[in-house]
Amino acid sequence: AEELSIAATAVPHAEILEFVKPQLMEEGVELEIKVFTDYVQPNIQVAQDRMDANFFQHQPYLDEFNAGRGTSLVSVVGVHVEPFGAYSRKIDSLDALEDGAKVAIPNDPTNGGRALLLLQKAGLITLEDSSKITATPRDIAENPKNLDFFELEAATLPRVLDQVDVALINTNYALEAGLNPAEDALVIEGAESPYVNILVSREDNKDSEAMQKLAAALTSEAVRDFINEKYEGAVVPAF
Amino acid sequence: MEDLLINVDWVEIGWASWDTLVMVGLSLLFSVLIGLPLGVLLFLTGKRQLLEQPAVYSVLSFLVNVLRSVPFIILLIVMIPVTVMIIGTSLGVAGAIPPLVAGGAPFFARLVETSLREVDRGIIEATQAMGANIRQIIFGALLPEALPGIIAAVTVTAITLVSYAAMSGVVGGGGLGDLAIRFGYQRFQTDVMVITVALLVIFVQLLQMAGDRLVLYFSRR
Amino acid sequence: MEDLLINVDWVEIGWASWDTLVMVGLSLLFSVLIGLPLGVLLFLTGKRQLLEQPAVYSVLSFLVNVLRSVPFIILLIVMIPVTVMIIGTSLGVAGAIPPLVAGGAPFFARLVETSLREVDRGIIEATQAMGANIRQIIFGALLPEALPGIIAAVTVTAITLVSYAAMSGVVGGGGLGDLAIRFGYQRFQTDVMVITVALLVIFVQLLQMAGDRLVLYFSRR
Amino acid sequence: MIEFDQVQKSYQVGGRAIPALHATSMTIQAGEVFGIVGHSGAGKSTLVRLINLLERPTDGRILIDGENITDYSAEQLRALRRKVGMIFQHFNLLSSKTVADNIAFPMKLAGNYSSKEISVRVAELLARVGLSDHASKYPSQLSGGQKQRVGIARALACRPAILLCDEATSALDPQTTQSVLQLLADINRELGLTIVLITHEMDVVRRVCDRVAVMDAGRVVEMGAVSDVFLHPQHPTTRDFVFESENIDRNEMQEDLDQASGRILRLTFRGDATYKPLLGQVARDSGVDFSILSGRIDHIKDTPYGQLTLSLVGGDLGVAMSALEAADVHVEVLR
Amino acid sequence: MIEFDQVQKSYQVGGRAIPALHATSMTIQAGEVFGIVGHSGAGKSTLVRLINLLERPTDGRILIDGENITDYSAEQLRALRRKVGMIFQHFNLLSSKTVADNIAFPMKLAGNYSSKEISVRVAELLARVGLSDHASKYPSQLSGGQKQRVGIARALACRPAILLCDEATSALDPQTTQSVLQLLADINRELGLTIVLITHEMDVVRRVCDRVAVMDAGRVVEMGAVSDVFLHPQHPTTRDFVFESENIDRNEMQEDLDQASGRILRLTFRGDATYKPLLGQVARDSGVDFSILSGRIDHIKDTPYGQLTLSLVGGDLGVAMSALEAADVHVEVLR
Ligand SMILES: Nc1ncnc2c1ncn2[C@@H]1O[C@H](COP(=O)(O)OP(=O)(O)OP(=O)(O)O)[C@@H](O)[C@H]1O
Ligand SMILES: Nc1ncnc2c1ncn2[C@@H]1O[C@H](COP(=O)(O)OP(=O)(O)OP(=O)(O)O)[C@@H](O)[C@H]1O
Ligand code: MET
Ligand SMILES: [Mg+2]
Ligand SMILES: [Mg+2]
Repeated sequence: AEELSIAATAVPHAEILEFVKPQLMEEGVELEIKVFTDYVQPNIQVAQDRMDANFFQHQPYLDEFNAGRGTSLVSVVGVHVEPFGAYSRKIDSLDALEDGAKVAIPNDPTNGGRALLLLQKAGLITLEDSSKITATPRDIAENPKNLDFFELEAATLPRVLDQVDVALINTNYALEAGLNPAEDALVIEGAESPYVNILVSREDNKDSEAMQKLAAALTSEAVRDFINEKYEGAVVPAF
Repeated sequence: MEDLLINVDWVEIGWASWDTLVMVGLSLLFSVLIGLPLGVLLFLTGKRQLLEQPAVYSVLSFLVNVLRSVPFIILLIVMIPVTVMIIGTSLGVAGAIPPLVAGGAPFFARLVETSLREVDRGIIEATQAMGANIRQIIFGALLPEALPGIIAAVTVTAITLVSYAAMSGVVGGGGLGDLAIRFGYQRFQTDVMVITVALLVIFVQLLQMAGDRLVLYFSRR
Repeated sequence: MEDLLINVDWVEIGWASWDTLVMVGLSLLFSVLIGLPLGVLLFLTGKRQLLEQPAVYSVLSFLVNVLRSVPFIILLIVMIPVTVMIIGTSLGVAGAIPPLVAGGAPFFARLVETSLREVDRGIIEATQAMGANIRQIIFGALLPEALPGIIAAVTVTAITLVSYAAMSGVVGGGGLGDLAIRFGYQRFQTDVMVITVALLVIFVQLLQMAGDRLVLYFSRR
Repeated sequence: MIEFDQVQKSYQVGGRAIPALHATSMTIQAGEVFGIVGHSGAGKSTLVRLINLLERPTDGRILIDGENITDYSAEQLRALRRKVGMIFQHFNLLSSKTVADNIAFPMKLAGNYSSKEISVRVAELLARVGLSDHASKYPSQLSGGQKQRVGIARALACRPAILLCDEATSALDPQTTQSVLQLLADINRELGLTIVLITHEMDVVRRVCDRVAVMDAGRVVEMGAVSDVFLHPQHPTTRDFVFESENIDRNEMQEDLDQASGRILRLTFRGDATYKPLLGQVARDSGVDFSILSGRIDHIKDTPYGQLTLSLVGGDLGVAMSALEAADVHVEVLR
Repeated sequence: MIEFDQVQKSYQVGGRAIPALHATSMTIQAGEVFGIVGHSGAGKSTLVRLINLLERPTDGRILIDGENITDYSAEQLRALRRKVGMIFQHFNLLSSKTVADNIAFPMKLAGNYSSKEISVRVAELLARVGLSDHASKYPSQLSGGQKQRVGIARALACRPAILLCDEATSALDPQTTQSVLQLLADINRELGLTIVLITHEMDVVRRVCDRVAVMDAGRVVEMGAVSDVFLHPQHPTTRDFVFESENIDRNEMQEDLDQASGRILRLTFRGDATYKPLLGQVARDSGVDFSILSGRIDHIKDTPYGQLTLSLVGGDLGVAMSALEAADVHVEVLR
């Protein structure tokens, strides 16, 4: 069988890949899944031809990466969205935020910007560059409520929810921490989100037979059911 | 030049330097304040030592080992409730200090234990023979005699704390290490990485040189 | 019980334990192999020592400090090209070892330097007076006399490597610490966190006990 | 008063208990200077270190002024130790403290001296041991004898009631030894200090000790007033020590004896007899010719004594011997 | 042959250079036993440690067998040191090695002994210093004198050509000292070993040294054959040493002299004169009555000597004095 090595984050990407692995085996493609905790290495591994593809990021991040690192990785297929939401244990609506309220957002480049964009969309702040996906609190132009921002690692956010007025949390972390996105989120991204997670490869192997088989497998009905069943809304199929 | 350092925001670097200084300084202070007595206790209750107490030693040693076994990131998280209890928040630079101490103190304690073991038994004996009580043996003989070793241990601990502090971003801390990771690495701003790492190197180098000088100054043997 | 440990996959835990063992074992081995000579050199070229060489000392000390100042995560990344050069891959358990050594060796070297400073000058002098060359002074007198301190340093380094190894997930390494972070921390699986941390504690405790026993065995003073 | 009641001490060596002091009972009187001599490894340091419990006896009781110190609580033991000074065989100075601070150390520990008192006392002791110029040096900058003198000054700092000296003058030249011994003797006389003094220099025993114990292989084999033990040694080890101290090399003496002609006598004078013009008179009266083969005329503490080995030729030996004995001279016929 | 050519040594103390040895020139002959005496802190250890360059001279040259060792390369220096044994004042044993391994250590360093040779030699040396039973102990388990003997055995292990002894017998009892000195004397005789020996025990000088240097405050103030220096000391420090070694406490002697009546003479006999039945004869012939106030009859190395302080009363003093001088006795009139 032909081997295909894929770099992935543990959840949900590696789990989805594990799910399609047996089927691909039957089709003559052997998946070798390598789990990373980091968002840079998977791209580098693929760009340097040490691995065939990765599955952990969304298009805006890939664009940013290609620009920043001078690589030319390409998207093969979009698979799912991990919607992003705002949560609180103190208030019921973002309008109830008081002056100087504490707001916790992720500190990694993709999620931090994404959180700020969501807050902008909710009308709480205005960014200098209203589409910059890697914005940080320093890029805020207007902050009428004088929100006090704390940047933390994404997985820590649910754990400090008690200490802040509002926290912007990836749905997967919210779910793991026992929050219910459907009920608890003050605001949440919809399925129209631009942050679709994509299978990424190099230009040269994008169209290879094995890659195409993988792309097809990832967007199959079986995977849709799997995602819906397993992640109950924390991960939303985008095909 | 301007071009080369396009991403570098010097004000931010200034703040980050200050944050590192605060985090390392305060956590070092508390690590020493807690680790020194802990190390002395470990030494004294150890096998063949003055207050040999296998039970107490085992318990202390186990506690130290637990804190040292937990990966620092996990320690950062697990400590959150404790941190909130102690200083009212687990966020930011302040929130990073208790976990840094929880990581630094047991580490320092082990190093102290090791350097106390090097103190000449004859000197301890002579002090005992003068009718010194334990407190006097500790402050009059053990600590002064082990001082160069303890200063070296402070240096090593300080530098270890610098590298721990880099992970403080997990709870919203900050500092140079965090900047290096988040901007230099995650945002591909090589210039930021180079500057922050250079500052860290300078900081560590200064720590080491100060430590070395003090060790030399207090070496009387 | 079954319910309590619902997320725990024992096979995976078994593999992670094995990975931790391999990473810590191999990186400790190389850290000692590189750090010991480095520490000896630092000691010998230091002020008021046998081969006093301010220039050499400064360079070595600076190198050690650079490696010790760089946050371990950055080290993991920066080392990638080197790692690929040395072992052909920067991935997985194997890829984690060179950065672990890069972090462990200078750390160990500092501890070795500190414990060599505790060796009685009279003994070094006596060895010199016998016409020993540097090699003989090192192997015949310095290292045997400092052995308990060096063993304690190996123990401290081993435990530090355990905690460094937890970060190896960045390059797709693994091990218990990584499991604790990925599942325990990022996926909120408290049961996995507890089990992995408990295993880490046991591992560290065993290391410490073995170290303590050896230190005691080799303490002749 | 220090009493040993069947005190035993063994050390663990490779898992086995090796006795360093066999069951020993003896008494050291308050206010006396008690010497301990014995070959290297005989157990002298062990015995002395038991007195302040630096070593705990494996068996038996040690009583000081009637109290069993082996039963003491930690606090009682510290109180005891505060009045027992100790000079160590290996000095055991604190390398991190200057000479002056080393001497001040026990006073600071005692806690009941003002810093004024301490500095006065330290200056006095420094002068006494001749180290005033070295007050601010560290031990590593001192010569061997200087280190030992710091140890001596330190042991005396708190005016102890009992002083344990483990070869306190072994690194000192004769004059410094002399002045240290004078110092000890003075304190002993003035303040009734009890001194237990290990030494291998018989001159030291002769000069300052009231009584002496001779140790051999972990046992006290002879004990008594110094003059008795010196002039009439019973145990072979004691004889060795006394002969050595008379500078008599056994082999050489034998040679000399072999070469010498006539009768060989060993005369022991004590007290006033020592300075009487006896030998000349006897030679005149009995017509005996004598040569002195070896000997010395000296003091034991304050008493003069003499011990001479003579060869006697010609004349009337009987007259000579009875004249000597009449004058209170102890006569031994060696050949 | 070891030559000091204007050798100086200062130590840095608190930034200032304090001289420990002032410019010194002297020669130690190959094959001799050279003693160094002097008060504590006089600079004896400093001087000896210059010979194998454990201390580097601040100024001047040191020549061994005509070669200036201060110019030696590291390799040459090591070669030199391999043939110079050293016994340290503070023993400096390796705490991590057993007694046997400590003694074997210099042989292992030398590298040209088989392990068979080493174990034979170690066993022989252990027996020689009486430590066969302690071969596998560690230094911390030894008594002071036992440690010193290990140091002695270690220094002899490689059969050095020069042996530097810094108070090699200071922790030893007289018999052990005696046997160690015998050992040194034997090796000196048999193998022509040059020995430089610091001691504060004048008996040691008397027994084994050919020549002796007396040091005072960083200078060699007197040097010469032992019998000359001993019997006719010139410098006050030397007198101190010699008197002390005769066990003459100056004050006590003064008292005795004050009490004694008549003339006071100090007689010095050397060689055969020592054993002649002189005193009795003189007493008979001159009618003078004499008492011996102090003194000793002994050997300096192999030569017998005697030194007596007498008080003479009555009779014909002139006759007595000329009789003594005729018999080759050196007479000093003290009063
Ligand atoms: N490392 C040093 N630093 C400063 N001064 C020193 C050092 N070593 C020795 N001295 C001083 O030099 C002088 C001579 O010391 P040295 O050790 O040669 O004396 P010594 O004759 O061997 O005395 P002792 O009989 O007491 O051993 C002493 O006054 C001593 O204090
Ligand atoms: N810690 C120890 N462990 C084992 N054996 C010991 C220990 N200390 C002393 N010994 C042994 O006990 C015996 C008596 O030792 P001690 O030190 O009392 O002798 P000492 O009479 O003081 O001799 P020296 O005159 O040589 O100092 C020696 O044979 C010694 O080897
Ligand atoms: N899985 C992430 C998300 O959708 C993508 C991170 S892009 C590096 O939020
Ligand atoms: Mg002893
Ligand atoms: Mg000396």
